[in-house]
Amino acid sequence: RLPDETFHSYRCEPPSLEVEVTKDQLVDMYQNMVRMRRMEQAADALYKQKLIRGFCHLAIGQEAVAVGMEASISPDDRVITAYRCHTFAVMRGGTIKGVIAELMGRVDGMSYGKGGSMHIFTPSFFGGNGIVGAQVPVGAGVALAQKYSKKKATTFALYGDGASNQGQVFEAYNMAKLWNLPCVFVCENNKYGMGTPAERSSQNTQYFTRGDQIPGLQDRVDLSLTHAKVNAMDILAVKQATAWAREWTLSGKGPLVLELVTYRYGGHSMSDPGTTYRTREEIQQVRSERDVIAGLKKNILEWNVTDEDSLKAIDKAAKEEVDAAVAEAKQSPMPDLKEFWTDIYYKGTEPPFMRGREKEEFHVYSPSA
Amino acid sequence: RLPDETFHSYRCEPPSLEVEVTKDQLVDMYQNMVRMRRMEQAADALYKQKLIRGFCHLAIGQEAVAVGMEASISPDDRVITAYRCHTFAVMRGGTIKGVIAELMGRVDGMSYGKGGSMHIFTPSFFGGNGIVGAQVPVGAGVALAQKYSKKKATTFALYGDGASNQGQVFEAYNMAKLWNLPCVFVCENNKYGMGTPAERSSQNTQYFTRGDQIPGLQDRVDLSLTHAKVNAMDILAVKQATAWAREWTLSGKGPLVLELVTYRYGGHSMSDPGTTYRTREEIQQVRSERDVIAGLKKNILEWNVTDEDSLKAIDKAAKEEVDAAVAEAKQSPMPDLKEFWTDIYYKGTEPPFMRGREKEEFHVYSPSA
Amino acid sequence: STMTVREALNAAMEEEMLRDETVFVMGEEVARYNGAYKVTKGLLDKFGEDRVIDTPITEMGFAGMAVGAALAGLRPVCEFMTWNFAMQAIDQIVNSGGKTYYMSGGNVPCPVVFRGPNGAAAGVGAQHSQDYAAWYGSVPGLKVISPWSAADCKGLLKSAIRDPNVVCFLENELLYGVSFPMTKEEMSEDFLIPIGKAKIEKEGSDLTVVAHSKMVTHSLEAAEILEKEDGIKVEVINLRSIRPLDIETIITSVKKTGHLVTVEGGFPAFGVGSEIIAQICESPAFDYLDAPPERVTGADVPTPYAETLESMAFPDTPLIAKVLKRHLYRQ
Amino acid sequence: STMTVREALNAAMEEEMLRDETVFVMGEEVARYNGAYKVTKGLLDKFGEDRVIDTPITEMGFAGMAVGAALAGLRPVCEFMTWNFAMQAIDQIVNSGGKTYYMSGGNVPCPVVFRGPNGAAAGVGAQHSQDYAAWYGSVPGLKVISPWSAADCKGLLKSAIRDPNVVCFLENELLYGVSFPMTKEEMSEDFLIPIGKAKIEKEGSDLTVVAHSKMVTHSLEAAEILEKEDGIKVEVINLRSIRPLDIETIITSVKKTGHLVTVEGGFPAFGVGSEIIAQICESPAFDYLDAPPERVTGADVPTPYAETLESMAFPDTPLIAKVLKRHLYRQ
Ligand SMILES: Cc1ncc(C[n+]2csc(CCOP(=O)(O)OP(=O)(O)O)c2C)c(N)n1
Ligand SMILES: Cc1ncc(C[n+]2csc(CCOP(=O)(O)OP(=O)(O)O)c2C)c(N)n1
Ligand SMILES: [Mg+2]
Ligand SMILES: [Mg+2]
Repeated sequence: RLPDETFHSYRCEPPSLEVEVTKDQLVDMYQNMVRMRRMEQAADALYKQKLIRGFCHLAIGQEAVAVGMEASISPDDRVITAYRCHTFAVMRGGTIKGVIAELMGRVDGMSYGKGGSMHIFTPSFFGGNGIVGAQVPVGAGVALAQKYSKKKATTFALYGDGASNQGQVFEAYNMAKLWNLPCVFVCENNKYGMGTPAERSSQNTQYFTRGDQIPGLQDRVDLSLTHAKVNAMDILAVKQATAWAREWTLSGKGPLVLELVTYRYGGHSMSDPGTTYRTREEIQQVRSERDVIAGLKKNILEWNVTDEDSLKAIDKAAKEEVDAAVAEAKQSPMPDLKEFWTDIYYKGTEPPFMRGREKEEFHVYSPSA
Repeated sequence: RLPDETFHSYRCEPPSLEVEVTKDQLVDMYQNMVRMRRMEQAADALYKQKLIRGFCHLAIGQEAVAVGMEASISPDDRVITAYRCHTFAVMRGGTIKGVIAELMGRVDGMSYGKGGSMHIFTPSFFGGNGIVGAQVPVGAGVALAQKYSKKKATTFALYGDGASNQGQVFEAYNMAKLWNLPCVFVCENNKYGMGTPAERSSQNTQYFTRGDQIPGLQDRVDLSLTHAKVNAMDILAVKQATAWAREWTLSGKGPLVLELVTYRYGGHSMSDPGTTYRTREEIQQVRSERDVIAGLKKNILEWNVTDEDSLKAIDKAAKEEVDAAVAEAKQSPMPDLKEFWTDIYYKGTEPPFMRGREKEEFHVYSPSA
Repeated sequence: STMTVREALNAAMEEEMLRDETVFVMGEEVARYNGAYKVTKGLLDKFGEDRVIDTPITEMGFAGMAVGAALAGLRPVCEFMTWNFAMQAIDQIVNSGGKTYYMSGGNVPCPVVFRGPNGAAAGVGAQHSQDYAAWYGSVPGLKVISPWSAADCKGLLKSAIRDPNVVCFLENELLYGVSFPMTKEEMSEDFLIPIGKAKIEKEGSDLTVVAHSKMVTHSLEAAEILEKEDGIKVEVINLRSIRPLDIETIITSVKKTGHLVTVEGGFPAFGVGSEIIAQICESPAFDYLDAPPERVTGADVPTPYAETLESMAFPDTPLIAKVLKRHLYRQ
Repeated sequence: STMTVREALNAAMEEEMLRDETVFVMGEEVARYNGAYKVTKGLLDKFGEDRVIDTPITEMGFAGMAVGAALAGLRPVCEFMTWNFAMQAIDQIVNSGGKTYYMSGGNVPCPVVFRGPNGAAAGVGAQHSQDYAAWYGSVPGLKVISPWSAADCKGLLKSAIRDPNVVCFLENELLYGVSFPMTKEEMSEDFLIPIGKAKIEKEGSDLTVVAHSKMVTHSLEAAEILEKEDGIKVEVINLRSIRPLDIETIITSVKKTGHLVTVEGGFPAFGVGSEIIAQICESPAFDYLDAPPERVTGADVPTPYAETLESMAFPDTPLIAKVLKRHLYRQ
């Protein structure tokens, strides 16, 4: 049973606080969160070794979102998010090696090294968009396709507290509601958009209420330091809210706004220390009192799901898995230079040739079937 | 005293229903509405005579908005709207001749014939924007300038029911509220955006409630045909709401959303017959039962402000004024071809020359001081 | 038989919607109103509300949704009332649409068509008259079509809808009502024009004119004038596609004629003509030039409203004829 | 003394804010965070929250507000975190900003500066690497600046802020940290560079290279190589301004050298080089050309992430040197 204050709802009845979950599922979620954290930590290290370049946005602290959602959705459902996309890419069918290799720009990367950190896709996950807010109407369009094709499935379109102010988010809300699309708009509220705290970017920080006629649900974690109550960022709440939202949209009731309150421990990206606009104490307090992994671990042990040793074994296995993935990814070569010219246009529909940097640098496509 | 149902409010107390208004003001408003209607009717006729070309959006039926607002604002206030801008241009310091001449592309036009129907400006009126929604953030920026300069003045940014869904409107709301700008967002709800009725474009047609944390006020005119109550589109309600909104923003309480329910009798523009998406009966009913001019006239006579003959004299004078303006506008020549090259850049800051359609067609600017 | 450009576009959409259930149309006023310019007339009646969707006036949002629907496997045809309004949506077209296939390493294609009138109409002022051919044409990952005749419109829109890439289809409002002859083959539902091939509308040996959209009409008229008045044989190339740009056809023609004049309705700077001239300079055709290539373009001026001024803003037949003559007499 | 580009930009803003109370800065993270790339560092402390304004991530909205504030008489300096994000705002820049002065018949000026990094940085992928010089450069009513050195940045940004038109100021992230020498005059608060004048960074008699932004660095390096290895004297022109385009300086140079190669980092098609070549073809300089002019550009490919591939996407010094040599040996 989830704590009483878990959900706050807007224009709808909140889901039940009774979560049905098997022991296996609990262990699974624990394992996946640990794997995801390890993966992101590995990326952090590789970045510092200059094996990853450019932008790199990590989700350390936010693991309950990707993992908890996955626990309640099916492969037919679709997910889309912004640049902070590694954990989703793995949960939606990718591999840790595929993500790490992508970050290092290697051919074994999920986008063959061409996309980089922000642009990773799977058949049920549409990335990976670097433009704040852009993925939200794109996600609503995926939901439109689901409805058009009469598929029993839902699209989850994620965006941040900062992105929530983008006009196109409201445009997507409006059309999704007008047309009753099976779209769950998921505001991943990690309290900051780059260096700007939510209150300075958003006239209304109750993000679940911003869909106007669209009902909303907040999976509330009170991070304010004045509150003593340790509610934790609870992955079970994410799982429950997701299941409820999926059911809601599948039953034809139209779109929802789901706000998942969370926290990122690191900087916005690798180039942001993340400590100029918030105190170290704030980060430390969340880490020590409300960490999603520690929270689930505590529950697992309290409920006697398994014992500490098994969890340690999981931790160790995750470390090994990630280490191995990193090692393999490092073996993977950078893309062959001929790949420079592929995938600009769909294979077989290219122009006769494409120009490089000067007139004698060009690529001729062999005529297609 | 306004009828009980006049105002509906959101997150605020509605203004008093007691309107203070002098006899002169009533007659003035009547006169201005009649002048504005005459002007728009003249434009209609000139368009049919092919003396006006391209887009031309008339506000016949909506006169209470520009005239009623003007009755409560000062020259220091700023107004901005979309392409349906003729009445505002006149009320904000322009002339009927200046508008008509602009529509005919003549040098006596308020934009010297270069802007056309959609682009007319005065020192206190920023147009006249042809891109749906664009004027709303621009208006919020004008309000920002007022606050920056510590001016005791307000900006009224108008937009339609169709435009209300534009993302940039929500972006402007958000910043206006965050920064407490003296901006009144005025949704001129004429029930249709081109051929689309409000319910088909907007998940929420209570436009005054769409500013989220921004309080709102609806000047409600129930146009639904099932309602027998003749509330009229009351210019006094517009006047009262505007005065209240101005006071609100000047007192530092931040932005407001004001919804003025109104109706256009003609098509969206001259190329739209305006009868394919609504019935002739609907138009006829508004015209006969809720016409803004007829409504004010009825009040003026009931309250013995003046007699029918004086009003007839006003009607006649308005007709004569507009006829004279049209005649004068017709005398005004088309712009001199050298004006083609002016006003691309601020005088004195032009490039050395600008190119026309081929290499021998260009204009050299004389070096400036 | 004949067809107007409007009818040809309408037929192309209807045929493709009949052929492929994943094709649908969305945009402002496309359904109940039958299109602001009636290009989608009758489609709602034929295909119903699920496949002909009226959108609110939210270009960024619905263009993004069209991209999303395409990523998810449908083939949206997204109408912009005019391409001027697509400036609000250009990030979705370029960044979410045009770049995803490459960024995904070829995992996620985006088969969407964006279409609507482009460039100047008549008397609509500066904000409603811009030509976006060069902007979209500059982006690898997009295909950009600027058709002229009814047959162009039918054959190319059908190809665009079947194309698995993001296609920007730039129509011209002033051509919508113009009738063109149509062959039996062109009338057929199997008629397709390959994207990326220019068409020689009039053969000639003395001078190559490359034009697109409405400027093909004026260029052909100017060519007639030169032929009648001076016996000069102008070859008129209808570019049809802005990206890919069929430089081969232009090179071959310039090698034959030794003269190149480009004609377009957009702003001159960084325009279609500039690119063609640059590519010709970089090609073997340069050595065949008997005079420096030059451009006829829209003026470098925001479009004025007044008719007298507006007429200075865009090329017309007499202006083109004048430039062509001057061009040759310089020899 | 020396200054980095970042410091020069910062100084320009500070000086203009001191000089004119109507100048203010707005954009994402410009105030408390001191700028995503620290270009606005210290301004909040010096000028306070009213004049250094952090905005939400709503480019269309805040660009529109900057336009509105400018129409109302202020002089906003609106930072885009990068110009890639300004695609969301391009309608406001072009239609509300760039066209209003003309449409109002000169009644309503719009003195606003939009600035931020443009073009490719390193390893940031396809959506974050586009160069918008040609797009904005095509629009009459805008002025478009693409500075190179610290002095360029200081003198031109100050001029841009004082200019009563809409100015798009295209910086380059990779140059922010680069130091340049500054003369005493350039350090002065009265130092202004007139908008629209190119600068000959290196005189030469054998070949004209026209470049802008970071490509000036590479072009100068390539010129050194040619001078050292082959005794070839390359004239390198730093374009500085994209609109107005200082074609006169280029014409004079080409008349002297007989050779023209343009160098830019943006996509090739409809780009800066294309326009320069077209204008040279239309100018008297054409007859002085001893070889066909040509372009060095970014590749016509969405920017790939992997370093190996990315290095094929943009010109560097060796590539430019190679092209320049080949260009001359063709003689
Ligand atoms: C349109 C646009 N503007 C600005 C940026 C730069 N930027 C990238 S992420 C970011 C902050 C987004 O914050 P939020 O939506 O809260 O997501 P979070 O990073 O916290 O997950 C900004 C400003 C961008 N990528 N796109
Ligand atoms: C961005 C944009 N999209 C589309 C159009 C075409 N258009 C002009 S007016 C209009 C309808 C606007 O309706 P509404 O906002 O209700 O204003 P009204 O005309 O009723 O005053 C449309 C679709 C435009 N000018 N700009
Ligand atoms: Mg955030
Ligand atoms: Mg309306």
